[in-house]
Amino acid sequence: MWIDLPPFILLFVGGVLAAVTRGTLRKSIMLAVPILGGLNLIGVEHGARFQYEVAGQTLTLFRPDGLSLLFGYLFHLAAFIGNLFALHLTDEEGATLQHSSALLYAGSALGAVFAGDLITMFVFWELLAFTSVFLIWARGTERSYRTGFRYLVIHVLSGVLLLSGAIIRAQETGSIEFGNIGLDGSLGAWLILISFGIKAAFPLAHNWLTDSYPESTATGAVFLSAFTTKVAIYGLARGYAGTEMLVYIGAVMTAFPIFYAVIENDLRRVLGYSMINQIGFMVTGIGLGTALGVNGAVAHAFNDVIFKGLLFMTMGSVLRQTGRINGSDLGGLYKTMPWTAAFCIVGAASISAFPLFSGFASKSMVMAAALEEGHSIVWLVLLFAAAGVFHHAGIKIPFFAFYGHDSGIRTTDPPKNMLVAMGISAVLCIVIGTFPEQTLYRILPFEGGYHPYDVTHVLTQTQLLFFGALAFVGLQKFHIYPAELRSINIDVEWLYRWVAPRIVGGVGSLVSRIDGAVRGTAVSAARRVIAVGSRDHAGEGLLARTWPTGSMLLWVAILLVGYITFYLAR
Amino acid sequence: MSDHLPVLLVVVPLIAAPIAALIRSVRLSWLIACGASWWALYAAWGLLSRVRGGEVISYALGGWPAPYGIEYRVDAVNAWVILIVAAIASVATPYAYQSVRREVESDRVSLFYSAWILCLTGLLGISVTGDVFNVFVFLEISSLSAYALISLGQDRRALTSAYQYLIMGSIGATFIVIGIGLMYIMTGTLNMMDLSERLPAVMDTRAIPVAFAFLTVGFSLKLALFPLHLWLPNAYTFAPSAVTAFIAATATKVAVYMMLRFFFTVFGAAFAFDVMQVDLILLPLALVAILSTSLVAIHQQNVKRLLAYSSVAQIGYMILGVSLASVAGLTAGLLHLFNHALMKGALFMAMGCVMYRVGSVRIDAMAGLGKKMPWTMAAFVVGGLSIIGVPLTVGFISKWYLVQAALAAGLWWVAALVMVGSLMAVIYIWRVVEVAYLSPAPDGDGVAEAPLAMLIPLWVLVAANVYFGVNAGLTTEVATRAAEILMGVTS
Amino acid sequence: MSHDESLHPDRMDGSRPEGPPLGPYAWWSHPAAERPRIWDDPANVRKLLIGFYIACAVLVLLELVVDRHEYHPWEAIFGFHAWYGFAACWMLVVIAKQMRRVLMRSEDYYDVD
Amino acid sequence: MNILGHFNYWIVIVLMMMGFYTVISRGNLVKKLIGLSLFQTSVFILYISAGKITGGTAPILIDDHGEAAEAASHVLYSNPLPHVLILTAIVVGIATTALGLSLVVRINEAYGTVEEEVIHNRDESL
Repeated sequence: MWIDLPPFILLFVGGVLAAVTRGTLRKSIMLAVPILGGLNLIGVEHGARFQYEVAGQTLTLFRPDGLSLLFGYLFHLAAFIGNLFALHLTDEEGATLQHSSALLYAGSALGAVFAGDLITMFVFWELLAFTSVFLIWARGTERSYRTGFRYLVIHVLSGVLLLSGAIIRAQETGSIEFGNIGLDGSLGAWLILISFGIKAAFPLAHNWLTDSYPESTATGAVFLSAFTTKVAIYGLARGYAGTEMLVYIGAVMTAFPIFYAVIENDLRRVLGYSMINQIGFMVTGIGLGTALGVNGAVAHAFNDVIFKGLLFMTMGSVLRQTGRINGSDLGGLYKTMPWTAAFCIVGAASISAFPLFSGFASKSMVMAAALEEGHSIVWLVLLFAAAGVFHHAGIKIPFFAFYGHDSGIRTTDPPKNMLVAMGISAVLCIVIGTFPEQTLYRILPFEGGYHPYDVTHVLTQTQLLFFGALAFVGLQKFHIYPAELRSINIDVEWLYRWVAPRIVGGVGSLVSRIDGAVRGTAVSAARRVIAVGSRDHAGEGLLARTWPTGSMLLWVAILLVGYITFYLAR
Repeated sequence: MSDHLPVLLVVVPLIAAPIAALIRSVRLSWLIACGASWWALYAAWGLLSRVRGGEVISYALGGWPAPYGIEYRVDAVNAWVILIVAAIASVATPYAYQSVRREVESDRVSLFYSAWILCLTGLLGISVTGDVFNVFVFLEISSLSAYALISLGQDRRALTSAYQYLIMGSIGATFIVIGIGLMYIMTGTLNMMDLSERLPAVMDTRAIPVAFAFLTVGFSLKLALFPLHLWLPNAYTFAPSAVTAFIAATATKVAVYMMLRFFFTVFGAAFAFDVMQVDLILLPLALVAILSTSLVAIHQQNVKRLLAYSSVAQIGYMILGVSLASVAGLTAGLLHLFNHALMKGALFMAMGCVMYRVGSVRIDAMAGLGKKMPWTMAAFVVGGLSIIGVPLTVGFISKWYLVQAALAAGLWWVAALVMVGSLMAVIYIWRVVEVAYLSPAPDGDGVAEAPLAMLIPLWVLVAANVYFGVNAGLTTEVATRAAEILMGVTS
Repeated sequence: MSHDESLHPDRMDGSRPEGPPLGPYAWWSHPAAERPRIWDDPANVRKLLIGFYIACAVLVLLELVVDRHEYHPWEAIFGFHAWYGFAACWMLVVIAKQMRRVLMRSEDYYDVD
Repeated sequence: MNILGHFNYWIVIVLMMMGFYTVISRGNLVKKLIGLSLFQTSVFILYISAGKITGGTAPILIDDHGEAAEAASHVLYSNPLPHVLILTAIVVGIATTALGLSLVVRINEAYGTVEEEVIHNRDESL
């Protein structure tokens, strides 16, 4: 460590500089900032510092320890790869906006994981939403604009819940420090958990993810997939490790999205659903709360950023090169995008947890932890989900985009910087997958070794995956596999995008009708009362004339009488 | 001289006002106004630094000792309010120069500054005096000059709103005089401290609750507490921009101070809250104010009007803090008094800049202003974040203390409603931001950034919004001390 | 749901869209045409699949020779992971396909009021 | 303590209500101001009547050449303070009325009418 400084500062400075520079200078800044920031974190001393007293509470800007440092390294790495992938953007694609907000977004994520208290966390929590929404809006379509707005509303809501929870906890415990919270039945703990849950795409709160990521720019989705949900995972790991409810929530999260993923047409939305599935593994690991479980969860978060980023990069490349992303429009791209296809397969193998690929080294930790704790049903669900994820992310994505039926689209591999970014990720997937003990396991927060490569693990996992693939082949042969259709599938968002507007519309018109009726009655009643009191002016339409000023003074009179009555009655 | 600060605080602007009217030179009368407001700021700071430690300054006007003569009495509570008024005035007066040149006919400008200084005098006078009838006199000085200032707006509706404000304001002031008269009849004194000693003996009569009722309604009218706020939106909308910024940031705050002074010092918290249980009325009205006027604000097309309704909602926050009748609640209310002055001042000043360049403050006129007037709209965004209560702005500090106070009182649903109010603020601020930053600008209208003379005062307030949002030490310390004095708690 | 027939989703067997037959070297003389790629030839696909089936069989049979730990009683069942993986995926697809009946809407579902 | 014993308060209340009602009910802006003046005047009477002390003389110091101090202590004066206060309030009232009337003049110039209803219909103000 050269300079002891909260890491977000460098990224924020970089974000501002990216906004005012251009050309080579900006590109150098974008690549140099994550590298310098990441190197600066190496060998950093643990312990809270940069503490400030505000309004009787201590704000802690920088608290490096095992858990936060892992995410610190990860976010620098993700920012570097993402920036490299987005380096080619031109002004027509909103380069300045995207470059700048990506760095600010990464900085917010770093600020959140190194925050030592809930209020600082909240500030960065909201900044995460406000900096990242531009990566959606930069797409420039009407649809992306509205999606971005929904995204913003949901994340601001999550922030408000976090703040409310923090305030209530400050009230209860007198401190806003962010340590292990746990569900002790207090309202504050619940609010904070719900807030984290929204950001972590818990079931029923997951729809913002599958709604917004597919509408972001080709490069933006890479950043989006890296930071927001992982900050939530960090928060859960810090605050709610060992909360049993999370085991079951996680299990549900691994299972239900894969059904949606099978029938989804937009391939980036498929990745969104598979992302929820992967987060499910992490949430389960955190819920188990053992050293192995939490280690597995954060290790999986680390790997997920890389391989999910890689998959989003390959799909982003497809989108950029062909302008399409629906499975029904694509196919046969391996002929003209061979490198992208190869990287996609590496990413698919990693997410499917093939031995020698990164997912294997971390997903098996969570599953082993579930077994150790005796959660048989959960283990079976996870196993089901592990097979399912291979089915939709491991096979469906590469197959429908790059193989399958030839769509007739002829294009080329994307620009060099995009290929290099994908290449780095692919190499990382393989290196971490092959040598987990020399790489990833060294930075895990808790002690306790784990050896993924024994014969049993390798054999059973390979069996699971191969027979999952066999099912795919069989389903294709017998034409059972659902065709890719130009369609969407309704999800929870249906409630707020379809039902709610109609209910609000209905209630609104009902309210306005009732309101109109009540008001009409009240006005005519008042008219009659006043007309009686001023018989000599009745012909002049007294009320209509004086209503505006008169109504104010009537209020004065009413209140005066009300107060006097009230006070004299004391 | 520092011994005479309490009276000089008022006398200097009082003398400056006719001079400004007589000079008939735009620049000179403006300079006099600047001088008067800066003097007030200097004096306010002098007073505050003396009373911060807990000292109470008592100044006998004309050498007649209290309770026979008029007493000016300064403690942390009114030193705080005086500082708010003077600080806003000393930022708003420099700002007014360009804005007024554009919006007010030039032969009226020196009279405008005369009324401006008088309004300042009145507000300072209300805050500094320890004599209840003197409060009324200064109240009328500030109100009458405010009516005149509002009527100088460009739109002819400025005249009708000023007229309406005049009727409502005079009724409110007369109610206050009736309340004061009844108290005087019962006790024979007008000095606040004297009254607070003599009132308990006559508390059981019927006259005192009636006086209390008249005062409550009068103050509610003056501070625009729902549902007596109806005069405010029009007055703020059609007044010249500088006047809106000045009055919105100060007049209602001073009215809140009046209410606090009467409730807590004159009647005493025990009488007002335990016997009269005024909190039973104030709390629901404050909550309705927050929610209903925020809802109205969401639907406004004119941004000044939108901000005016938002002001009514913000007054609701202050009264909410007061109605909790605890040191924590009062601290929150007093903090918001200061903080709201900063944020509303900044927002209305930003709108004044828009008015200066665009000539309209309707939402549809804001299209593309984020690019054309970047500094102005950035200021609006920061002010808006403050209204919402985003951390690192003063708005957050107020909300934090308010929610804490509500939770401490066990009213968690009140805390939740405060949050709902914040969410509604997000919506109405967003409507403006959305149009300014996301709608394309109409072509070729050549709108440029506002002149520096307006931007600098605006950004001074914006900077204050952030500075006091990060470093809330001074504000919370003084507000807590003031709340302790009002509640009669000695620390 | 009208769209270009050449993009019909049901044709997922790797066959080329309809068009005039092209010789193996047409891509050389005829720039608009192109060199046939490896999976354009159904024979190659068949070889891949056969290799895949053999691999599956080997994986199950390996259980007979490899000493496998059992962390969970069900793992004692012969080829547990194999059939579980197969059944899971088959079920997944069948159920998901039925879900379409309830969930599927046209692409502009949310865009129209 | 009979009802007539408080007749001054009854006058105050009646005057006050008349003024208040005029402000509420009259649409003519000038008449509204007249109502407002009436309303304020009632308050003046409230104050002044409170200053009267039964049997009291005008509050002018009686000087009996040398025995002043002793004599003065036996003379019952009415309370002069309300008069002083009300002198101020009258000034305030005049200022209010004058400002209000000048506003009405300008409203008349701008709208061509002083009827509230007409103005209200013209641009939804008032």
